[in-house]
Amino acid sequence: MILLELLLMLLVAYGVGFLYYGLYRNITARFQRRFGPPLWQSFFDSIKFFLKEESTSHGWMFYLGPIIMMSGAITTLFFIPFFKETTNFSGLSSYGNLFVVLYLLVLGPLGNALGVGTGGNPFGAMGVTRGLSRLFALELPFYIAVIAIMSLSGSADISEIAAHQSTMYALAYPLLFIGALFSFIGMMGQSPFDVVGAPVEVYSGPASEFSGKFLALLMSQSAIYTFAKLVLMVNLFLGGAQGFLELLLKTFVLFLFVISFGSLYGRFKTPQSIDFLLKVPTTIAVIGLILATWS
Amino acid sequence: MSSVLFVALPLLFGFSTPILGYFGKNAVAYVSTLMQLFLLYLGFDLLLNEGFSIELISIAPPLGISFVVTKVSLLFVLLFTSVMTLFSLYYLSYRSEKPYRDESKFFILINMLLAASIGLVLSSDIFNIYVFFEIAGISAYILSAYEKSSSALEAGIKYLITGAVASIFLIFAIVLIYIYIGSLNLGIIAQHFELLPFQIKLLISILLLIGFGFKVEIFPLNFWVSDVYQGSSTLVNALFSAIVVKAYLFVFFHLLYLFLPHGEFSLFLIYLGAFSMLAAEVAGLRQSHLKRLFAYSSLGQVALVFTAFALQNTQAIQAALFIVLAHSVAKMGIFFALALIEKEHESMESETLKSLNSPFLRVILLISMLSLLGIPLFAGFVGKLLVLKSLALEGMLPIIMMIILASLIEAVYYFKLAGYMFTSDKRRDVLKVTWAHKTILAFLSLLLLIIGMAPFLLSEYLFEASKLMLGGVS
Amino acid sequence: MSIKRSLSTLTLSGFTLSALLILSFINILLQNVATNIERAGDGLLKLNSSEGVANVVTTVVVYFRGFDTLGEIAVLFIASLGVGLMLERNTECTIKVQSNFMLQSASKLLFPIIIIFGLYVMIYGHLSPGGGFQGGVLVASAVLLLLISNKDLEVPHAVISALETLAGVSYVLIGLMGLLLSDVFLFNFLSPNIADFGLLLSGGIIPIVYIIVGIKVGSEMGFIVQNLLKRSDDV
Amino acid sequence: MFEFFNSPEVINIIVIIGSMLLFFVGLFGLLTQKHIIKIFMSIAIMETAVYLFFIGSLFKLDAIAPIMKVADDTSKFNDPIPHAMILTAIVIAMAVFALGVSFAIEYYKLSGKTNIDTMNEMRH
Amino acid sequence: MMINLSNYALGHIVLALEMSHLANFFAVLILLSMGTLLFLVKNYALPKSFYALSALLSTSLFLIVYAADYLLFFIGWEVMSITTYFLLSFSVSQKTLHKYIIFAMSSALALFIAILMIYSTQQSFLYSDARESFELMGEFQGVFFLVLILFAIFVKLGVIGFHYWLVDAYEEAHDIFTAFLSAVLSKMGVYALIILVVKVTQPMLALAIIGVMTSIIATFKAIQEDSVKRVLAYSSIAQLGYIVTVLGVADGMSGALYHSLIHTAVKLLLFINIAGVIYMTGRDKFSQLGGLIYKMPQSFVLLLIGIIVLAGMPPLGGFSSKFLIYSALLDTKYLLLLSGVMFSSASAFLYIYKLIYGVYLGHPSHKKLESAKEVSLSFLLPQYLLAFILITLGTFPALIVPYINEILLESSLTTLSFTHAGELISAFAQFNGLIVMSAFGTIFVLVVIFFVSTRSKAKEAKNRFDIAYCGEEPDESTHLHYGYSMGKELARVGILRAIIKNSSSHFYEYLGKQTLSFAELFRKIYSGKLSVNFNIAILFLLLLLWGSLR
Repeated sequence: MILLELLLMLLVAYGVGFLYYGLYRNITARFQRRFGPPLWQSFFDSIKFFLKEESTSHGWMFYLGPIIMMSGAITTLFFIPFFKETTNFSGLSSYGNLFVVLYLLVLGPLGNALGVGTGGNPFGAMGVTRGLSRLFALELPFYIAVIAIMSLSGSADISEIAAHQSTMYALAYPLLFIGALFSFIGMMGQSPFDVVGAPVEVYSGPASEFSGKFLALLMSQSAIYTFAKLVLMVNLFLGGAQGFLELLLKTFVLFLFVISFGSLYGRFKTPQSIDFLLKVPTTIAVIGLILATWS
Repeated sequence: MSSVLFVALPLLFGFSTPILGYFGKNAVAYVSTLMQLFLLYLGFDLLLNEGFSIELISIAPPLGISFVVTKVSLLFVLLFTSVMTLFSLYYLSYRSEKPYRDESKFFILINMLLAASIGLVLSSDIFNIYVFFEIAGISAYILSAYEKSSSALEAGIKYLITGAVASIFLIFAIVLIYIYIGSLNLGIIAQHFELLPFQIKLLISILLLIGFGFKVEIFPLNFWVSDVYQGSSTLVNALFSAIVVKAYLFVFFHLLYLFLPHGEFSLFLIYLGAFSMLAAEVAGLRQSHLKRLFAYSSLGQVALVFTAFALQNTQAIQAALFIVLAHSVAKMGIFFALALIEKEHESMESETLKSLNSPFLRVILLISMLSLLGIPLFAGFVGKLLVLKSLALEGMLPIIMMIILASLIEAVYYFKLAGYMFTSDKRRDVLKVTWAHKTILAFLSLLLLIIGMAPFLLSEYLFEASKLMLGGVS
Repeated sequence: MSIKRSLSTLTLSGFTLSALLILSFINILLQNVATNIERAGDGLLKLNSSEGVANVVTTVVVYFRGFDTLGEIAVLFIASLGVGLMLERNTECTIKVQSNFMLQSASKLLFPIIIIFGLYVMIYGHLSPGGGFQGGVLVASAVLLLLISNKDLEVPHAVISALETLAGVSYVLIGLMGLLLSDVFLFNFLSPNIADFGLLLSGGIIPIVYIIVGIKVGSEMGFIVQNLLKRSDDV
Repeated sequence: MFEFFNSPEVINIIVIIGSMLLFFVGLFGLLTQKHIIKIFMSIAIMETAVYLFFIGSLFKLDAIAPIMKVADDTSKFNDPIPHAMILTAIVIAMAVFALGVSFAIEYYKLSGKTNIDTMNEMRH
Repeated sequence: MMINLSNYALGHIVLALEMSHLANFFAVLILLSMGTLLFLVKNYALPKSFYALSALLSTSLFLIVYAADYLLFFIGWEVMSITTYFLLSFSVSQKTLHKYIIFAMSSALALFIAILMIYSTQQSFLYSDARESFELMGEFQGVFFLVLILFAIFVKLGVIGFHYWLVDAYEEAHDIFTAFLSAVLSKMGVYALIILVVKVTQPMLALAIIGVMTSIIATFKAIQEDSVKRVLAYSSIAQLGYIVTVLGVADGMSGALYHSLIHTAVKLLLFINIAGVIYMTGRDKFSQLGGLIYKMPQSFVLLLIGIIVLAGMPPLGGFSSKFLIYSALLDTKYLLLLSGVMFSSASAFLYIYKLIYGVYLGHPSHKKLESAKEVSLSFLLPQYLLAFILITLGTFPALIVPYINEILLESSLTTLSFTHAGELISAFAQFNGLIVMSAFGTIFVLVVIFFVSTRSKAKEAKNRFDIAYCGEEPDESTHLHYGYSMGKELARVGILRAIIKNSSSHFYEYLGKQTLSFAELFRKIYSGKLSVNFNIAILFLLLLLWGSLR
């Protein structure tokens, strides 16, 4: 039974993730006054890549990079419950907690970084460096906000946090939410914090040595991670969801906000983004934390 | 057996050296050593048989002079005799390679030094103490200038001038004592000292402090010490720090406990001691000449003993006695080893240690230095611990901190030396150490370890000794 | 070597310090005048008639406080040893003594007189003012006179050495004899007879020891004087 | 005319002030002089001052030198101990002085220096 | 079990040994380190004295651990410091050695003062009287006592500001001894902190703040380093910072103990691994290493396990201890501190990745590295053992909870609840290590199966130059060892520059210089002129006279 549920969760995440990706491409295209690709283009791309052969390999660790990333994405997904106040579609979340999820979110990228490193492409190393340099600054406001709400809810369990929100935390503690949102934009790989991927300048960034199935895996995990992160965010700040409709609505609103934000702003250089993240969102989050827990 | 022999025999030896000289070159050396061994036997004999006796000289005290043998004075007598015996044994092997010129005079001098130090400890007559003060002083001046180089002579002159000035203050104090109390016997003086007019009491105390202060190397009267150590020959330095200072220290505090049993000056002296230690160690920080460096370390250690004695309670005195023993043994080890190094390398700069190629000497130096530092497992630790413990019981935190700070500075320069010895790889040829030297040095180091690990072997005796010393039997 | 004779800081501070110190000494001493109390000396005076000789100072020096004297002899001995050690191979001389005829004649005349006077002071030290020290120094001064008047003269080292050895050893031996005979170091084992008080042969070991002291002092002083005066051979 | 000198108080004051003035001379010399021999002389002067002070302080106007016959009354004699002590002390001081002079001579020969402040063979 | 040594008392000193659970816990850490490091010994030609000193060091460590009174503890502490000095002297430069000993002696002597302060209130050195003695102290004395103790411990731990000696010593020490330094000697600081501070006083917020600052600053310092051992040294400091933090809050002991165990194991693993690399290649800088993955695959995997633990990622043991630390902080509502800890933890990824990337991944920096081979079993075996421990603790995180509970009970602290070995339950939350491990493991295997089954013939790269490189064709002469100094650009960020560029070394150098010039002054006084000296003496006499007459 649980296995079935997990499979369903995976399928939902996979589908919705690619749907959102398609939407993202379309919406950005509209922002830029052009027409984007068909909605499911990315999905078909990934299927196509799965069927292609990979051009070059650099040994077993090179294989393992994307595989670990994929596994990380799926594991993360399983530890995030979709709905509050029900055990349906809660996956394995009762065996873990928010800390586990926070770390699992990083596990995938780390595995990827290993694969990239093995590939020996200097541009890959460049991308990884950017990603890791930015990582801690990116996470900090998010961590502060998450810690605050954990403390407010008196639990580290995600579904309990979701259930604990009589008014959603985003409204009750807007500063925390704003702080976390900056991080979230970065975590979603959106401008202005998207220097890691930097698709134009650095030749697909970390992924430059991956092709064929590797690229397919990367795309799939990206879709799953996107959805997982959105669900997590909804659970933590937007009061969770009670049905698929509410979940899709809330995640889509969040997603829409993130991509519109991303389309509006230019990209920061790595030191700039670190500087910005450590100054503005962190300060906001710290103030939010102090206000929220001052009693 | 009589304790007067401790003084009479060395004097007899000294006076009769010309006769001994007829029996060949080595006769003086061997007779001297034999005599010291006999004195050692005598000391143990006294220790085992009575442990307490009053020896009359000419007529009975309080009118005449007498020697008082107690456990504590016997402790010092034994210490001096053993140090001197070891010194002679060491020198017997050393002299075959680099003897002092005019050796028989050297033997006279060290024996006179021994007699005077013992006399200082045993005598119960203050003018007699002055006489021994002078004998010890004058032998030390000559020993210090013995090598007749210009630096040795400079050391000798500085030593002599300071010694002479010290003796003026001492004789002034004695004169005042006789004028105002009318006796020279320590016991009688002690009885009447309380009753003196305040100003006179103060004047006498301060004159005694200044007079002995030069000799017990207390700040700010100790500026001559470093020059003397550096100028004198290395072996002789062992005697200076193991015997001479210790004798003066004992006498000074013996007098202090007798005259001022209620510790009127105690606090001041404690601060003085602690500050002396700090000043000495700070001055030692920038030294590169080994003998001078260890002179400062001697100053520091002596000041620590001074502080402990100044606390004027049995625990602290016991601690002081521990340090006295540990310091004497350690300094002997250090100067004996340095003498060998100096003979080989002909330099006493601390960089010399970098090229020292003798694991044995390195270990000996190391053990001695660690003991001086008060590292656990070595004898120095017991003393330092007990001192600090007594200070802690008195609640004297600032003093503890001064002493600890001084120890830290001491550690810095000792470990600089250790670093020189143990990290460099530019070595000379192996420095050969004869088995006799090895035995003596190993014995000294072993002694440090034994006292350090099993202080309870000595603690009881030392505790009784300190009780006697504080009680002021005379 | 020229020492600047200006009013330096050191002079000022030295003057101030010593003046202040002396003033405070004087202040204290004047405020606390010593009273007439019973002192150890009075006890010794009482004891003297049964154990001592006519000259009480001699009794004190040689007998009551004989141990101090032994120590003092030792100091003298060590000092002369030290002077000898320092100056023994003294070949270049800094003081050139040119003795003239007057000095030479006078010294020949005076030498026996001084010697005899010295010996007298030494031998009668226990009856009249004087004693071993004074006599010894007188003898040494006679030697000094001889030495400065005649540059070629040198008192043989062996003689001095023999004398001082003899004196020193016998002093300690007398002390040890007392220890042996009556368990007291330097005991007057030739128990003085009160009837002899004031005679030349009285006081047991006291005159003997004082003569020994005299010999010792004389020879040590002579040795020191000779060493300090020793001239180079080529003058 | 000078009868007032015969009172012990006056004598005492004279002894104290006089000997201390002598002490002052010696001390001043010790603190300010540089020549080795002058230093020795200063020390000798200080010692002499102390001896004078001692003898003078215990000097009794009406007493005589302690040379006695068998049954003399002991109270009429001066205290013999100061004499004996000073006798010993003088000889000791003389010995030290002689030794010091010999050191100084030898040092002068080796280094040509007589100024104690320039004695700095060992500045480390 | 308590062994009283008061028979051998000297004066009123009572000495005692005690086998408490806490002591046993740290003894196990010592034994673990010694046991694993012994495997390595035969690879190096070590002088005999090295073994003798190591034996002495171990003895002193056990003395520290099993002492039940401050005096024996102090003896152990000082013997440890001195023995360490001589063990360092085999390979360390004189400057570093001197730095070490100054700090070590300052630490030991500060401890000595503190011990004497404790003694002076109740005349007892025993631990059992310590709390009471501390309460009897005056306020000023109490604060002073704590400052001294903390100084002593911080020096040993290398808390930022007191780490001046540590990094150089770690870098230059013999590879085996570096491992021992990091794995055990720093734990003695933790033990001292527990025994001397935590058990004596109330939880101290200041301690927690210092811990957080330490971990953050040390992490950024580590990121800037090029030498592998220096990175690990700073990493040690940062990890100990977590322990200090958690010991500063109530109920933090469990996390501290757990993390001590994990840190000991992981640092042993990492240092042994790096020792193997250095042994094989003779190089210890990221800029000189790289591309060793297929030359030393087993080492690579072991290091991978090590860094995952170091990063504190699930499903390995590192997460279990981090989880306890986070929970303790969350439970006591030190939220900003927790943010700091997590921030430092996240920043650590940068150097953690560099550890594996700079050594094993990318391209070799030099031709010589191409001939490197896998290290011998003596290096691998202990690593496998440690990796096994770490994986086990990740899968069954509550395996050691019963033992930790014993220790907590002994100190009368609240214990952790325990259901089964797979589930670690803290005061705030719980997680099931078994499930996390099996979920990740299963998914991983499934993805691999899926990937392998759909895999068509993949073309293996001809050689390592077969990469996309801006249209150029790289060859031997092309510099491809990229990114080994990643994180350097952080210095451009204004806020971080303050952390990275400032150093306590300036302060200590200034202090040293000032001390030396002060010493110079005294040296001059002591070789002053005789007449000046007499002036001083007479002045002293005068002051004394007037001072007492007044």
